[in-house]
Amino acid sequence: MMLPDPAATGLARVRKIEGDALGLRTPAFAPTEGAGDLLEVSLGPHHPSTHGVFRMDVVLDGERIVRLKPVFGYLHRNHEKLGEATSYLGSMPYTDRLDYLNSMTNNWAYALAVEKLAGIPVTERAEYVRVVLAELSRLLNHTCLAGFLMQDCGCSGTPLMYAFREREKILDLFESLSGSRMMCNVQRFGGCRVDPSAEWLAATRRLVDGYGAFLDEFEALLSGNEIVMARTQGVGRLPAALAVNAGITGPMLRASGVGHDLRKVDGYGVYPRFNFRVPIGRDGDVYDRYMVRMLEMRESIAILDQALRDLPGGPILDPKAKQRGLRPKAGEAYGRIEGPKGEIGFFLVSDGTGNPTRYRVRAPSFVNLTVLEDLCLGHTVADAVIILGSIDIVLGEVDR
Amino acid sequence: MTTLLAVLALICLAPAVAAVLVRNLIHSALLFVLAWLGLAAFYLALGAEFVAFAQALVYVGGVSMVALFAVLLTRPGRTDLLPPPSAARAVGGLAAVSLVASMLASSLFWSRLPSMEPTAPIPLRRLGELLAGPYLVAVLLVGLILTVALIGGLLLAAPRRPAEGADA
Amino acid sequence: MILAVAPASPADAWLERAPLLLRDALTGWLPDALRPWVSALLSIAVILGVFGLLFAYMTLAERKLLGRMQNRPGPNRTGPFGLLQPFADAIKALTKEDIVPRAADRVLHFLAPVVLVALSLLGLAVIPFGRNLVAVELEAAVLYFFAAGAATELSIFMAGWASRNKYSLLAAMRALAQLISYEVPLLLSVVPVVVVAGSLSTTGIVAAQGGWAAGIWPHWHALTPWGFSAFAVFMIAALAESNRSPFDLPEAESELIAGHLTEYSGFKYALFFMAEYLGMAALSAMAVTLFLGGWQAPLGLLEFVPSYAWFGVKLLLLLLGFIWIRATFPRLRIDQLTRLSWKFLVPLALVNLLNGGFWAATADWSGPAAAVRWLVSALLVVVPFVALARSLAAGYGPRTYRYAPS
Amino acid sequence: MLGKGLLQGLAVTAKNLVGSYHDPARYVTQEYPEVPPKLPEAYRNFPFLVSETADDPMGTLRCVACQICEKECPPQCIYIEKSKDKKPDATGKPQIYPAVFAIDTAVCMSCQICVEVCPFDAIKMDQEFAIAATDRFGGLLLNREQLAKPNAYYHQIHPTEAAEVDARLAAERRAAEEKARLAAAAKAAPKAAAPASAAMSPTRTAPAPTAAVPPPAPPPSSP
Amino acid sequence: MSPLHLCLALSAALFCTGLVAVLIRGNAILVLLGVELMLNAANLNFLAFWRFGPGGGEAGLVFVLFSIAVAAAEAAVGMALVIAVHRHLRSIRIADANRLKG
Repeated sequence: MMLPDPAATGLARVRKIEGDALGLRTPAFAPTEGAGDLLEVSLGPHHPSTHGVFRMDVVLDGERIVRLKPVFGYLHRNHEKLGEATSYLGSMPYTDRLDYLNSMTNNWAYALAVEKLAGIPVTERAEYVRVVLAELSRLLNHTCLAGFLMQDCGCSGTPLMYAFREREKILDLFESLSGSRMMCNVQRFGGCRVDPSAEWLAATRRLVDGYGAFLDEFEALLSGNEIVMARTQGVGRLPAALAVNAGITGPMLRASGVGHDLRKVDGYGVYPRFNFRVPIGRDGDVYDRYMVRMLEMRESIAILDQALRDLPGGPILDPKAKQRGLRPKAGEAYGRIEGPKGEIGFFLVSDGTGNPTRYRVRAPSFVNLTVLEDLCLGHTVADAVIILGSIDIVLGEVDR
Repeated sequence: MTTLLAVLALICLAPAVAAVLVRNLIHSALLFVLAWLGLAAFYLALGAEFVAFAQALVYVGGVSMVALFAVLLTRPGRTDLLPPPSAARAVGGLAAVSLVASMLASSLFWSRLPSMEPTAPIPLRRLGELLAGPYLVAVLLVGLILTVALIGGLLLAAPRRPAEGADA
Repeated sequence: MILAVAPASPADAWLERAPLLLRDALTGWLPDALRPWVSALLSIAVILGVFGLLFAYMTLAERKLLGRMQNRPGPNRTGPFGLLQPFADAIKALTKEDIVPRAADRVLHFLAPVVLVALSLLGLAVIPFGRNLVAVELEAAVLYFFAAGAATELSIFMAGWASRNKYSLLAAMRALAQLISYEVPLLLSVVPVVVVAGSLSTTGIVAAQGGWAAGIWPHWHALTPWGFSAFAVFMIAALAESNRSPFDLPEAESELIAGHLTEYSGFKYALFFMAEYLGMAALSAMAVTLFLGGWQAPLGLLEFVPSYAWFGVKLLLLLLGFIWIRATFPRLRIDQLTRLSWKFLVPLALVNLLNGGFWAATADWSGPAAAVRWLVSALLVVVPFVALARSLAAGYGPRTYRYAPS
Repeated sequence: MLGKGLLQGLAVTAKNLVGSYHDPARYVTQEYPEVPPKLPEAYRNFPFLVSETADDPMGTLRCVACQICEKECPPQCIYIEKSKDKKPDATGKPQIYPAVFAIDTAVCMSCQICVEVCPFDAIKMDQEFAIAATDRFGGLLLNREQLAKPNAYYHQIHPTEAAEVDARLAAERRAAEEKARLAAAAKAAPKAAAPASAAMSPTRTAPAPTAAVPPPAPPPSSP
Repeated sequence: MSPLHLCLALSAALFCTGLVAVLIRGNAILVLLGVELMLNAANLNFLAFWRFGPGGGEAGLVFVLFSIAVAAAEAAVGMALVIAVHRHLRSIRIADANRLKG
């Protein structure tokens, strides 16, 4: 087990955690015997490194974290209840606002759930376009994450600005396709709302061709930087067993050494037709989480290459596919895809009316956040900030 | 000369007295810093340039930092107010101090110190020659003491490693 | 001050003597008793003016360069190229409401920035900005400089503690730990210079760096192996002492939300800002004096450029280095910060002390022996550097990654 | 190791510093008020109502107050009241028109679902993004006078899409005229060509029975 | 009052102030700082006699330097002791540390 070594952290294990039958959680720590008094600090909700209105209630012994309580819900918007009161089509734009960096994948996961529920087939071209959009979204998300993480590490904005420079290019593509940079609202049941033009595809091709060079430069700036390595290696280790048991998904799970990727496991859409690899980490620390995402972006570029090459013609949306006033027959469906942050899934129960009776989102940010305390205990405040950064949360999705 | 020295003496003495009287530990430590700085200025006025700078460097840059660090480590986040000394302690202490003070004052008052002309300040080079020559052994010994003190301080202040894997 | 009267020497050039001539013109009509006082006041005014302006434009240069390095223009709205931005900032800082938390220690909260600025300025008094341009000539000038700078972190501590804010308190602790750790290598890196130059006075140290080996290689300390190592240690420690990235832990924006500055606003905040830049400038000026030959020109050919201009160029280059580093590196953690000092910089500086001693003892080696001297000195730098860097980086390193079997 | 990574990083920032002076890819700031952004044709912000002419926007609104958008709007920011009377629409057919049509842009989330569901191409997405109001409620609640923009404006901001829409509408109009002409020719005497929509309830509370029946889905717009 | 007298008077006053800190304030840190002040008072005496004494007092100046160095060492060890004692007894009152055995 890769628990932080108590001797190394200067703290002693005091108790096992209630209801932790497998003994996987990081035990709570007691401060060093006779150390100074504990200091309780509230990091957030207004804190530059909590990525939104999130609060970490930490108890410190010096700078070491003895207890950490994540407090969230400041951005709760009733998303799931709204979904039950809104028509199937009407919920689509709301999904944009879950993980607002990745509206493309949110749309897709929701569309997938509804398509499963109502048995709507998806056109071939739309499947490819969905892959293109999802992988662009993955590039966007991982690039931003790396920038934010380095900002949390104390960079004075440089990696963040480079990341945003590239992000802008992807957002420009999204905007010229869907009309909106972030709230794309592009998927429909059975396909996509809009059909990418030849110019758009050429622009995307240019972006994809240039992205490798950007990643090379970005990695030259950071990946080999001794300070980055010192700050991130060995910090916030997530053991594979705990990751699996806590339901962690996405790059965070893969950084812990578990090769689980829904694009391979479920093979949804047309992913089985593409040739790509799934990078996995070994230590599950912040550096691994960062590097796994960097490597994933390289694979995304490969997928985009193939998808743009093989993109078939044909309709983007089946004109017979019903959008408005959709009334799937009673039943339930769970649609999930490998979002940039992990498994994003929508669980829908229909009773035959125009609205779902149950609408539930499996938000990867939220589930991945649950191990925050285990990752942070025994580390310092500075570490907690980058651990949170490496989990990659978007509060819109956590609080819903 | 005497006027300048007298002013500096006041600048030095007033914070020292205040440092002993205030209840706030941090204030007290900072007032001590002020007193030491005043003393450094006093040395400067006496013509002991090198000693004055050494005094400022060591006391302001070193001792005060260590003291403040100790204050923070031992009472972080509190208001750092000290309880007033107990009456018995205060009476006893004051008695002892006034005894010493009166002895010092009387010896000072009745002593027949010749008022000599100030000697010329030593050039820095001469001081270096002294330290590297007749006092070399002493310099090395001081270096040894400092090293030992550093290591000893580290050993004393370093947290003891908790027993490995002590589940309780 | 008496100028050398050797005809056609660079010291005689009109531009070179301009500051002194100006001073004499301004103070010449005064009675002799007053003249030193007025000329002292004049030099204070000049230092305040020049460094005040330097501070103002450093903030602009930093924002501009950071911007350029980040593919954006930086401030460009106030005046041409944003050149009036510092004044706009000053007006804004002056007119902003000054907020003091109710629980704060009002006296210390007020004193901290004032003391900090005052202390940051003190060090500048002994820097020789050009030939014969030093405000105060002291025998123990180097010691004075560090004694004056020793209390800067004390005021950061005062600020952090007096704010009665938990973030600020953490910042205060960090500032103390940082100071205790970095004062040592900073001073240790200066000792070999003092040993080799045989002087504690800044003018003496600059004078010792005059001349050129073989006519082209300046005798600057940074251009010798031991001197380069000392220069590097000094600059790293100077980064830490002036709380600059990557050692800006007390005001860590992403962790402690500006730390000791959390509860400061308006003019007091501007004072802190000013002190940071002045401290940076003072330490850089000291580095120029100790290692980069002070006001000496790099080549004999270039001596027609006045000495203070050379000093300014070197100072600005070092300050640009500060900005460049800030644009590039993330921040260290507090334990890594102290470890870097105690396990890397201090041993390196100690070995370098030996190196400096060796260099001073072998000053008369010439011919092939000089090559041996350089080689030994270089080895005394490279070998400890590699060994210490390796031990410091033990446990860290680039990794290779696997791919999941599909 | 040994500081190589640090030097590499310094090289990258230096490259960008130099590049920002000669390489447009490394100097990406658009100075907004001076350099207005180039909006793609697909760009959408808030909806507006299309009127046929600029002279009489209220008289030539395409909207027939069918209330489909009001019902489908996810955040429910559209408020419509039907007129009691009818006015001839572009084809000359008498139609109900919106007596009140208001959109609360403080609530609108620019999803363009209203545009997708409108069977009459009466509501489209605007591109005006520099919007400001001095009060939070009244100033952001746009009434039909504020919402109405002429078709020419629509052509200006979404040329491709507008051309398609016009072609479609023209085709429909021709078909309608053809039909009317045939009907007129068939039975010239009785003038009973009243549209079925006349039966619709004029009050807002009772939902129109026909509204539940989905009209033919509009063809997907493409950029 | 001659400068020498002034110096000696200041020295005596500082010494007494330090003594007050040591004897009356029960706080270990203040006690240490008080001791430092007393050392300073002694240094001042050395310097006074070097400057205004009967010549040849270079030893006084040198001794002050040593005294400052040793005072620094004393402070470091003293504060380390204070921290160690606090860790053990959760108190930095001198009166609480009255046992030889932990």
